[in-house]
Amino acid sequence: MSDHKLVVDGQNFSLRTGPGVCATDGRQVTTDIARAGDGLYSVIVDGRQHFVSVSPPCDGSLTACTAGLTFRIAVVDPRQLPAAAANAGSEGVGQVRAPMPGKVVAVLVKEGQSVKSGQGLVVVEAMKMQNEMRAASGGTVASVAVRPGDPVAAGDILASIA
Amino acid sequence: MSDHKLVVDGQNFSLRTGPGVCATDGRQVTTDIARAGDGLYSVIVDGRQHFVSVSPPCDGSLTACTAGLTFRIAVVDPRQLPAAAANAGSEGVGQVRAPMPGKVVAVLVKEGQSVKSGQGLVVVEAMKMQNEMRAASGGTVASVAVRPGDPVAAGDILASIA
Amino acid sequence: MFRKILIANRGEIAVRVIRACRELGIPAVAVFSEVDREARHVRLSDEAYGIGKAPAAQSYLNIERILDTAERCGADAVHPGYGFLSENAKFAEACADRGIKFIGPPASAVRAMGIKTRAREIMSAAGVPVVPGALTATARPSEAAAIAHELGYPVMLKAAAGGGGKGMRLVGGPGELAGAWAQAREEARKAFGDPAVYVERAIVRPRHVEVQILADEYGTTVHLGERECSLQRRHQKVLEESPSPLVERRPEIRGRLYDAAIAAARAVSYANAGTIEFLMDEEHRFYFLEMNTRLQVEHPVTELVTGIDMVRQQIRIAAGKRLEFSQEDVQPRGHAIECRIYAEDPRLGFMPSPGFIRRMSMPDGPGVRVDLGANEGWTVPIEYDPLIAKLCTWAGTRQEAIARLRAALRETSVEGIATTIDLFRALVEDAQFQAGDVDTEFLERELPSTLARLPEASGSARLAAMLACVKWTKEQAGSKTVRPARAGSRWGRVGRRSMLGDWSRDE
Amino acid sequence: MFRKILIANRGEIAVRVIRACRELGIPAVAVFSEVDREARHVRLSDEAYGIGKAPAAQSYLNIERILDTAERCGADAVHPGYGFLSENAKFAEACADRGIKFIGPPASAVRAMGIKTRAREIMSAAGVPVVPGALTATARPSEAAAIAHELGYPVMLKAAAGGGGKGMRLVGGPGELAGAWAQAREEARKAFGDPAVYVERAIVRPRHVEVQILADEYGTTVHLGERECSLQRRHQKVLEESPSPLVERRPEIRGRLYDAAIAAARAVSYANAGTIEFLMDEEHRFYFLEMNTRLQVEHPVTELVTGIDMVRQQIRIAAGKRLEFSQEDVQPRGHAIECRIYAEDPRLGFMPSPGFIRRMSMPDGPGVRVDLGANEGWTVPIEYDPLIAKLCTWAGTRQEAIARLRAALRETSVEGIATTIDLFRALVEDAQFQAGDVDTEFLERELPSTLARLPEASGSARLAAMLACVKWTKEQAGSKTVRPARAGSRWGRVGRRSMLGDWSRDE
Repeated sequence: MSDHKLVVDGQNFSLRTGPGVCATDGRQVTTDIARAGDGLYSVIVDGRQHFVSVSPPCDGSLTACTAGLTFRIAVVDPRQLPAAAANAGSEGVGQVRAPMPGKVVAVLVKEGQSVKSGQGLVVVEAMKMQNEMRAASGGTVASVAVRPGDPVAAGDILASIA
Repeated sequence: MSDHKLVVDGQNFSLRTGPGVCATDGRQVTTDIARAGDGLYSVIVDGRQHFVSVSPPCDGSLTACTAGLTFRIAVVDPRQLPAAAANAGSEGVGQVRAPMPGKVVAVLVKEGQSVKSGQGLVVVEAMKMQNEMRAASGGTVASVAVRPGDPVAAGDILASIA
Repeated sequence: MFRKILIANRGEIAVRVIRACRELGIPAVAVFSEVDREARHVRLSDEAYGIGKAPAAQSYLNIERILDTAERCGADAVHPGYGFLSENAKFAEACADRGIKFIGPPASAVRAMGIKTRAREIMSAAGVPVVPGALTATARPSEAAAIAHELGYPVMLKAAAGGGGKGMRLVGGPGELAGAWAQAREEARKAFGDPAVYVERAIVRPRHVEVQILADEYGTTVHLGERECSLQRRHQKVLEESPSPLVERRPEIRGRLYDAAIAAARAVSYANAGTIEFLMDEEHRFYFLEMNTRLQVEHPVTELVTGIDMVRQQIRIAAGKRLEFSQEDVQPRGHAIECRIYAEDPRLGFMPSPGFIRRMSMPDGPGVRVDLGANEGWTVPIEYDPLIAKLCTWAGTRQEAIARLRAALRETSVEGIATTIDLFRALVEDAQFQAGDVDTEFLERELPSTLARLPEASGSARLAAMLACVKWTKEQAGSKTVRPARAGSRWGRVGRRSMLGDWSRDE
Repeated sequence: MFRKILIANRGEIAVRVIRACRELGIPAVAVFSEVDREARHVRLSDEAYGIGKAPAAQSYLNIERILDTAERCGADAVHPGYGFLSENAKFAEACADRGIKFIGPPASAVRAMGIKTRAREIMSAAGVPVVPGALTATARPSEAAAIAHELGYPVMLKAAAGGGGKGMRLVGGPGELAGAWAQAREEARKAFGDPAVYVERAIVRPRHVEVQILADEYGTTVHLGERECSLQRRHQKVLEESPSPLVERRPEIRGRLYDAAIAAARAVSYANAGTIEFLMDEEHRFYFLEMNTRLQVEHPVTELVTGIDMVRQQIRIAAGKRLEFSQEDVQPRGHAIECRIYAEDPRLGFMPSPGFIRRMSMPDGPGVRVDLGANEGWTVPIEYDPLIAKLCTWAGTRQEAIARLRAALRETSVEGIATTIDLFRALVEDAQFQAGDVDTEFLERELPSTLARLPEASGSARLAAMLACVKWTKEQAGSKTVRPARAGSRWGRVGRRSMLGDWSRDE
């Protein structure tokens, strides 16, 4: 048997798995998992079949789709628990990231400039729409990571507020 | 520039390829090939784009599909030309192979038995249909490679006629 | 309405029924054999349960196992689809015994229509024209010879318990009769456990025209127009359309055809969906062939022209609802054609071609309906029937529906296994098909010349294909191993072979 | 008929036009920018040629390059689709100069309808009701204030050259006018190179109802019924249906609506396909909004209920053919709904979500029409509009069409990028949508509570998802590298952000 901690859509779950069985919430059920392609699994839980498609992680979470439902699932490696927790706490506080791939069309602030909560920092264009990325809280611009014309990928840091 | 011999649907072609160009039938055209996935290619010939899907070889030939058309193409490696030719000549003469995956339901002949052209040798069942594999020419059954109940894959030898 | 419906079938028809259930707000339960665990009907169901090993007798035909599963998951109705248990009166009765509703006609109607000689008697009594010949099976060859002599050759010998082309023999003259009679009996005995055979006049170059009916459990019976299914191989349909091009040209037939169909259904107190099949001879006389007491593979063409969802109606009727429309509300519009995409190689006499589907693309867009029963990356099993998808087109006229079909076929591809797609590509170019002028023997008679009508490749496309293959070969040389195709070679070298057995009865 | 047609567009609408060409037996030529080389419209075309770099100005808006390509490949007609050059009178004229037929209305009609104030004048003169307000632009804020005072607040400022929500400002009272007037002018100047702005009364909670018309080049004009498109975000449509649920409830409006549409088309000597858009106020009075002088994104719902292939008709009309049917032949049947599947995240204020499509599945079967503009394994470019597919359902009634849509959405998935699929899943559960009781502001007003209506997961499905993720993680630990998702994270952490600019005019 092996134990797993998972975070499913923000909720914590403990899961114990063994050959042909698993237990969660104190309830044990029979299971059978077959691989059906790259990231595709046929999972039988108590005789009932589920077809699940798993996508590679973004921000540490997997995306699992089954029967028109989408779950965000983080499988927490027990050996990395403290690190993961620390990371989760530190991330994103003062960093403004690109939510989608696009192109920087304007940088509205300079390093060292003080900004208010909600103030526009960088404008990113994608699919003919311009999106203003704003400060989540007031502070001082610690760094600006992009210049107008730069292409950005989803998750790239645009600026940091200290 | 490199030279290639190809057999397309039974017809021989010579093809000379170089960076951005190719020549066949004495006519040179500009080309550009981009990979668009596993076995998928965007091929631009004289400015015109073709989307081609290439499947792994069966019996030495690739299957290439484009715009609703299917080509069987063998790319002949010049170093292996004599061998390939010899192989092509020897293949299939007295061998009876399974044309599709299935299950052997009956073997109608024995080793050493003399058979006439068209005589039934082995019955293979697939998709609820029974198919009798017959001798292409008369002769003696040199060997029978299967027994009733055996599963067979496409291309497996069922029997040989000498 | 039902709490939950179990679908005792697989493939595209199971998917079709799942959709109808879901639209009615009823959870749909799929069942699957070991080789179907990743099948499309399983993926699209609300719940799915394994019911046994790959051979159908151990899974999809296992009545006990299926009904146990239905009870366990709380299903109060079962939809049988077509084939498998759909025309099995015992299954209908077993459902009733367990208090589970069988979504189909009463067992009595299934049984009456299952025995061909009995069906002929009932139809004859109801005034529905049957093919001239005996109403009962003949016990001796001399009796058969006497009937044949009276009818005039050619005659057809048919299994009394039969269907699906089994135990059937065409007899051209008196000299062939005794041998054919013995063969037909033996085939019928093997296939149905009953050697009984009867004699009919053989219809030369017949056309297959059928009428779809729907009847509720209160005696209201309506028809949904006719379909023509003359394009067949091995007595199995390959392409169907509605309306029939023949009936369109001879509209005076239509009323009589519909009246005969309604009379046939009433004669067996029919309820739910059913089809009365007719043969039409060269003088456009029609004769009762058989009644299919279930949903047909080709029901989509009727749905496309009438706008009526037949599976929804089946479920409503089984739930004891009255028909929600009258005959006058059935107003067909335009023309629809269905192509059955089989995993078979038309170039090798429709040899089965199960195996791994490496890549697949199906058309979409206006006037196109696809009922897909397979997936890319899935292996078509060797155990079941070879129908992997149905491609239908609809348009205002037959000519436009054919043009649309030609365009849709250009976008249709299945790589890894052989299919009938190329056959349809050739058919849409065939002048006789375009003229709507085909009989049930057309396809086997004209196949080689039809296939020769496949569109020619342009030099530019061929050159692009060659360049892609050179590129692919270079890439493979760079990597370590060359994996051959996984299964289903259409190019396997074979000696001459022929079809021996044949399809079991599922259309 | 034409020898060859070049389609000056991309995505699903280019695919749609390719199909119509092919059904008419006309070769269809696709063009593509550098990032679209592997796009679906390129794959499905008969011929395809590159026309430049990714930014539209260097490819899909490059008139010279497009017409050079048409000449080079022998195309004698161009179909502009929607967006890009479809409502560009200069393009229509450039086509004419080169002897290439522009498949659309006369340049004069495009021009007349392109200037909103001019269109209002023409409509007013033709007796078509327009929103009360000025017919001409106001040069000074004081003039605007006087008009607003006379109309009564709230009023709407609109760009004279405008469309697509740009240069538009809602003004609640006199104090806001001067500021809004300056902003609207600046936005109009930037977007259209023309700062002219005019004043209209603001319609409160308006519904968007539009009438599709078809006119041949000989003066015959017919309508194909109405569509309702009240579900919008940022003045852009998200879901459309035909017929309009409002008009269905108030059938006395219908005749006047159709008469107004026909009068509008005749007033500009319209030919080809066009749409007259109306706003409807809470008292069900309707007002001319604008005329779209091209094919609309939402034309499939009209095709589904009327059975008329609109792109086929467009091509026939442009080839100088007369309409092949009369007004009496247009007999709508049932109800159709279209969902626009955008690469946008409805949970993040419809933030764009271009990127790599890892996996995709679309529904098929009865009453479902998909117009797909993307492929699995393809990267949705950042340069163009975010429409990747249209999902339509048809059924006999609106209620059944919604049930079918719910079932179809269950089978619809796009993995790798965020899409509006979940929004539609929530919408079909929304009581107001089900009642057909929504206005153009509904979606932005009710989005959070609508999204909260997404169906809940069962414990069994969640457990299966967890087990699959544990399995996936183990498999990855076994292999060497873990590749992150390629692009298009919907989970990227962002500060608060808002939409700044907006869509350029393509619906």
